[in-house]
Amino acid sequence: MLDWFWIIPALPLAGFLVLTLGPSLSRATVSGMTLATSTLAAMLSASIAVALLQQGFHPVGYSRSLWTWIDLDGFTTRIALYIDALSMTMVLIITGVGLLVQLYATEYMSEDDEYQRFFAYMNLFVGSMLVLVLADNLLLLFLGWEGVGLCSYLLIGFWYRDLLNGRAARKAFIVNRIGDAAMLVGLCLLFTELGTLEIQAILRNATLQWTIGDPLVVTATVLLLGGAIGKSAQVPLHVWLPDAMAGPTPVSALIHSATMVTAGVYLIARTHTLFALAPVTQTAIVVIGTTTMLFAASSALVQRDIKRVFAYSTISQLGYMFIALGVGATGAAIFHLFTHACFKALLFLLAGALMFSLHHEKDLMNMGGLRRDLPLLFWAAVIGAASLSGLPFITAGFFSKDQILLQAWISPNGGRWLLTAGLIGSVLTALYSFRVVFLAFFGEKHREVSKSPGWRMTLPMGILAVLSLGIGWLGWSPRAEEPSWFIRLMDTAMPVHQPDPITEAQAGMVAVLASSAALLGVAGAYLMYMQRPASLEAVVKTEAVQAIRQFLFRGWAFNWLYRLTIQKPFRLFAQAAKHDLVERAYDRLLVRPFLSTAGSAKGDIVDQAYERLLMRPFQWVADINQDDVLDRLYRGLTRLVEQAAVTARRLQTGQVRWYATVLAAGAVGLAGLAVLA
Amino acid sequence: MMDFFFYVAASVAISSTVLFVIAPNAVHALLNLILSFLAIAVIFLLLGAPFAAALEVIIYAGAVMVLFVFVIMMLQVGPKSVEQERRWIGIRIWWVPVGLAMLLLAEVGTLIATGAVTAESGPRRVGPEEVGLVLLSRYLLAVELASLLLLPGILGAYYLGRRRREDP
Amino acid sequence: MSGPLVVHAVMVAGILFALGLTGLLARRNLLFMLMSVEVMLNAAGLGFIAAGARWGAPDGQVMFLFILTLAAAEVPVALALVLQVHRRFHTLDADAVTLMEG
Amino acid sequence: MNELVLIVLLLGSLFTISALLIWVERRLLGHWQERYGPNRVGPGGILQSAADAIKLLAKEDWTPPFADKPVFVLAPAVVVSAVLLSFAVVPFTPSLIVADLNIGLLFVFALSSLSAYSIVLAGWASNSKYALIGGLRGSAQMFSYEVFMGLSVMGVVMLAGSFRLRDIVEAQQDLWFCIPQMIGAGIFFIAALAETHRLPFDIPEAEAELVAGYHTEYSGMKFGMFFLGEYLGIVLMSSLTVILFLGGWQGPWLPPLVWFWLKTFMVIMVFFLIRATLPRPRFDQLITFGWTVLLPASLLNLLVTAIIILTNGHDAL
Repeated sequence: MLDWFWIIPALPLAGFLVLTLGPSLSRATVSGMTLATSTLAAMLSASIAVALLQQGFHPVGYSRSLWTWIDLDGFTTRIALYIDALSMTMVLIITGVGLLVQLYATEYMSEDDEYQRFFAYMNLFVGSMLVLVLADNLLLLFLGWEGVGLCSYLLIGFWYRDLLNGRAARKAFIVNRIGDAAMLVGLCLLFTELGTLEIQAILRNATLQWTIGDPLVVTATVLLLGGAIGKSAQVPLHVWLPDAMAGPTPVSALIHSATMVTAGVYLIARTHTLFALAPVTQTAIVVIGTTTMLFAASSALVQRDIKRVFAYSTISQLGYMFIALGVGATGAAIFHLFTHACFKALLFLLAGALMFSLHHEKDLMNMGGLRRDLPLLFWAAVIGAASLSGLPFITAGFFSKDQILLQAWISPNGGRWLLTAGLIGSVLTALYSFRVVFLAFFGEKHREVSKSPGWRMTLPMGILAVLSLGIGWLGWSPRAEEPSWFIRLMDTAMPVHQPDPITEAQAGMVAVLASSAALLGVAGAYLMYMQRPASLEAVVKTEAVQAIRQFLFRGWAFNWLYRLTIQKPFRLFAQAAKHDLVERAYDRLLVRPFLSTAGSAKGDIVDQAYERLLMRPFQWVADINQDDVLDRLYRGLTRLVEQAAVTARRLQTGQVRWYATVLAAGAVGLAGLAVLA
Repeated sequence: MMDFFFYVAASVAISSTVLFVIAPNAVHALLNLILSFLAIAVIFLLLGAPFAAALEVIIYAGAVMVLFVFVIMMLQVGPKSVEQERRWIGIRIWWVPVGLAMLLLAEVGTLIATGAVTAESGPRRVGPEEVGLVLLSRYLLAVELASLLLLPGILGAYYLGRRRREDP
Repeated sequence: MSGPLVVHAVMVAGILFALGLTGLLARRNLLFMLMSVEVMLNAAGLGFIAAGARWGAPDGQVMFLFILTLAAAEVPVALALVLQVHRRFHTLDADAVTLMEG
Repeated sequence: MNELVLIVLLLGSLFTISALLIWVERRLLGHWQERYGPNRVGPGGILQSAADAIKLLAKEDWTPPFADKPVFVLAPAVVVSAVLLSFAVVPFTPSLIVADLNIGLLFVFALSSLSAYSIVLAGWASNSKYALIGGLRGSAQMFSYEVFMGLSVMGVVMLAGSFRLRDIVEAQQDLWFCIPQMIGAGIFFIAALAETHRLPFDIPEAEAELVAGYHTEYSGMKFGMFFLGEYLGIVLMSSLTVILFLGGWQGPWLPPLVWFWLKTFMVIMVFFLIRATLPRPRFDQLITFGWTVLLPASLLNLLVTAIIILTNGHDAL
């Protein structure tokens, strides 16, 4: 049974090939085939998970080599898959959520002209993502990594006829490239230092070869982290995710919340041993995670587009996972990833269903009062929001977030301040998630419901809702000193982690704090969006609050910041090279002020007096010693400046022959140096 | 005998390249260039590289240059462009390039004169079999990269070359 | 006299390269510039072949093959660009094809 | 010295054969199209070609004043010399071969790629519209079909393990390559038609639309050279087909040279038959057919051949 796990990624990839290379098929065939392969993949992964559980997870996992990919002197890479508790969890999430979202999409996309293309991309995505998580070596992982990046690009820009969607897709692609370039350099570094790209061998060799805090391991982990923050949309490379909502909603549910964006978390968890060797990087992860979590949660508070709320929420929840990774609680991070995949997919599917029912309406302010018309969606929203904000005991989000907060507190890398930040984030999370519920389902009705979703859309939501409530108990342990079942399972895949001892009192305190933070947030949301007391309205209307609101709405103005720090200076340089900066500065600062004062004070007495008493004698003196040394010095100086300006301008003429000449001269000069030396 | 052919081929190559550099007529320049490539192919043959010689003729002289002819025929017909070319290649324009080239030649000459380039025996023949074996073993990665380069070459040429609707 | 043949081949390569460089820098017509690049590539190939012949190693010819591939990939793209330039600017003057005012 | 004699004999017989071929083709076309061919000069009109040659030689050798003179003169010379040079590596019998190069096949391709220039240059140098269009078409056509031609014979090269034409013939001792390399042979033949721009692929000179295409402005012996080049090209392509796919000189009882020419004439007859039967496609149809059908087919052929050779060893086929 275990030997067959390579079929899991092969199924969607085969589906992709048939859908792309095959003839154009009817909608029923396309959806039937996609659902068949996804169901098969999901069933296969479930049965393999059961088989693995029965055998007990081997500490080093099971690997299976399919064939040799590249075989060169000293560089051999196999297409090999590796499965352990960590990748099994990811596979279950991908195939499970993937199946539900594809079922949902068969109805959601049913009126789209390019049905087949959509499902071809979706299949390719699922296949690539499975390759990513099952890869035995970092090169294959990188292949999957780029594959999911490509699919993300293709699917964000799926409705490419709208220019904005194309732009959003390009933005996602380019921002991800920045991170990926860093990651690629990191892979090269790891290969040159450790001589292999196989993950398990890297982890083994690294502990043998490097001590804690070795600059090389710090560099390597920072580079890997670069890739991770690009894919997982962490500050400062998060700007692509809110715009990525331009894609169809099932895509947002599957790719931009449940699976692809968690690839960064997976990567760090997978190479956790390396990160354990680099405490500096771990601190950096904590800082990045905390910043991202708070920033995104606050931005989510004021968004009007329902999908953007959830996008920022995803960024924020990923921030939680990064915090957990940073404090070394990898198991907690993966557990939150697991629960988050369920409830965030549910919320996105809900958003899609709302848009489906309301003529593609995305603006929360135009919704309202839908509780009666769409009771199913209402309950789905309540469950999703409750799980997202971590309402105590009944929701999955509570257990996973509680774990993270606890670890953040007791870990040497964290502390009280981290716990506080996490709790603030918790309050904000509850606030924005119930804001959505209250705005969309209560209050006045703004729009009529045009159609309600069918069973293919509601069934996946129902299953996800049940999961959002149920799976939390996997991470619950009756006694605080002992890790829960899920964490123990994860520890088989990542045996290096030594959890810090936890006392019953600490655990209880965090549970109480987390529950009250969530409840506080819900209460706040009720107060602000249901009651709407007059005093609050008045406060909101003040300019300062509006400015903050605007600031948050723009996502802390990161786009503006990038324009300011990257685009603008570049343009300025270009401008400066065009119209000589020095000259203009002189013009502005000296010549113009002087001219204006001179113009206004022309011909008055003072002027005449000056002319008589100062200028004429001076002129007389000047006439006498015209062209003396000083004069020449000054003239030489002006000429020097002039020449420098002219030379500097020549460097950027846009004339290719000039560039070629400079290039050739440089090359000849270098060659000359080599010859002489 | 071999030396004699070598010097003939070398002088043909150099003189036809000179003619190419100074020719005002694009097609004449191109013909000179093809002649130069053929002469270089002969040099390859004399240096014991028959495979490279055949490829030089097939790919360079046969395919790459045909593309050039094609484009020249599409763009530059008539004596007007020749006139313009004459105006562009006045005496003044040559100083810097020739100076740089001379400097480069001086460097090569220095290298040869100081004995950095030596050969105690003549050229040794290397047949296509050996080239193939090395190409597909030691340079396999480079071959893959080259194939990766060719694909964007095709796509790029197709994308750039097609006539778009908004074009005049 | 058979020894220096390889050395002379290197000299020829050097001269051809210098000629190509001259053409590249001196000609204003984009087509001529591209053809000069081809001359330079060829000269480099000749250098490789000569070196390979001197050592009796196939690596020289392998490098020449890569140069060939490079040229085959570069020329169509470059020529397509030339066509586009001609469509947009109605000239092949390399000096005219600039939007900068430097 | 022996080789010199061989070269002279070869040149003489090639010119004679091409001249005869012109007569044969016209007679056959007449026969197939139910009309008389040339039947006035000599018995059955056999001396028609000689008469034509005298006529061409006696005509004024006129160069249009608007033409680019050196290129105009060069163009017809290129095609004839390229084709004639190619015959140097053709093995008529195991011993009757001018130069037994180990890159023989590549040599032929190199020269045939050069012969493309004659059309392009003729079209350009004539400095007239029809000639230019003919030249552009010709260059695109020959350039494209060169690719498929080269790819289609690589299967043969793989099976024989050599570029030397004599080795290729000898490798067909037991089985002609037209059986295992069926697809390759088909593509090669189509490409050969396009390379010699014979009907139905005579698009560069399509008389219905382009007057006479690239040689519109040519007359006298310069035109004669194009004409001769075309027929020499047919002979060359037919003998290559025979060498690569039909076992060359091999055959029972008869001497090798006879077998070689017998097979070659059979292939030439197919050339003529195709001319008599098929209509001319449009230019874009020709190019699209090449790049979308022939290219994938030849690549696939190559791939399958390589896989079979790799799995079964060299003697599998």
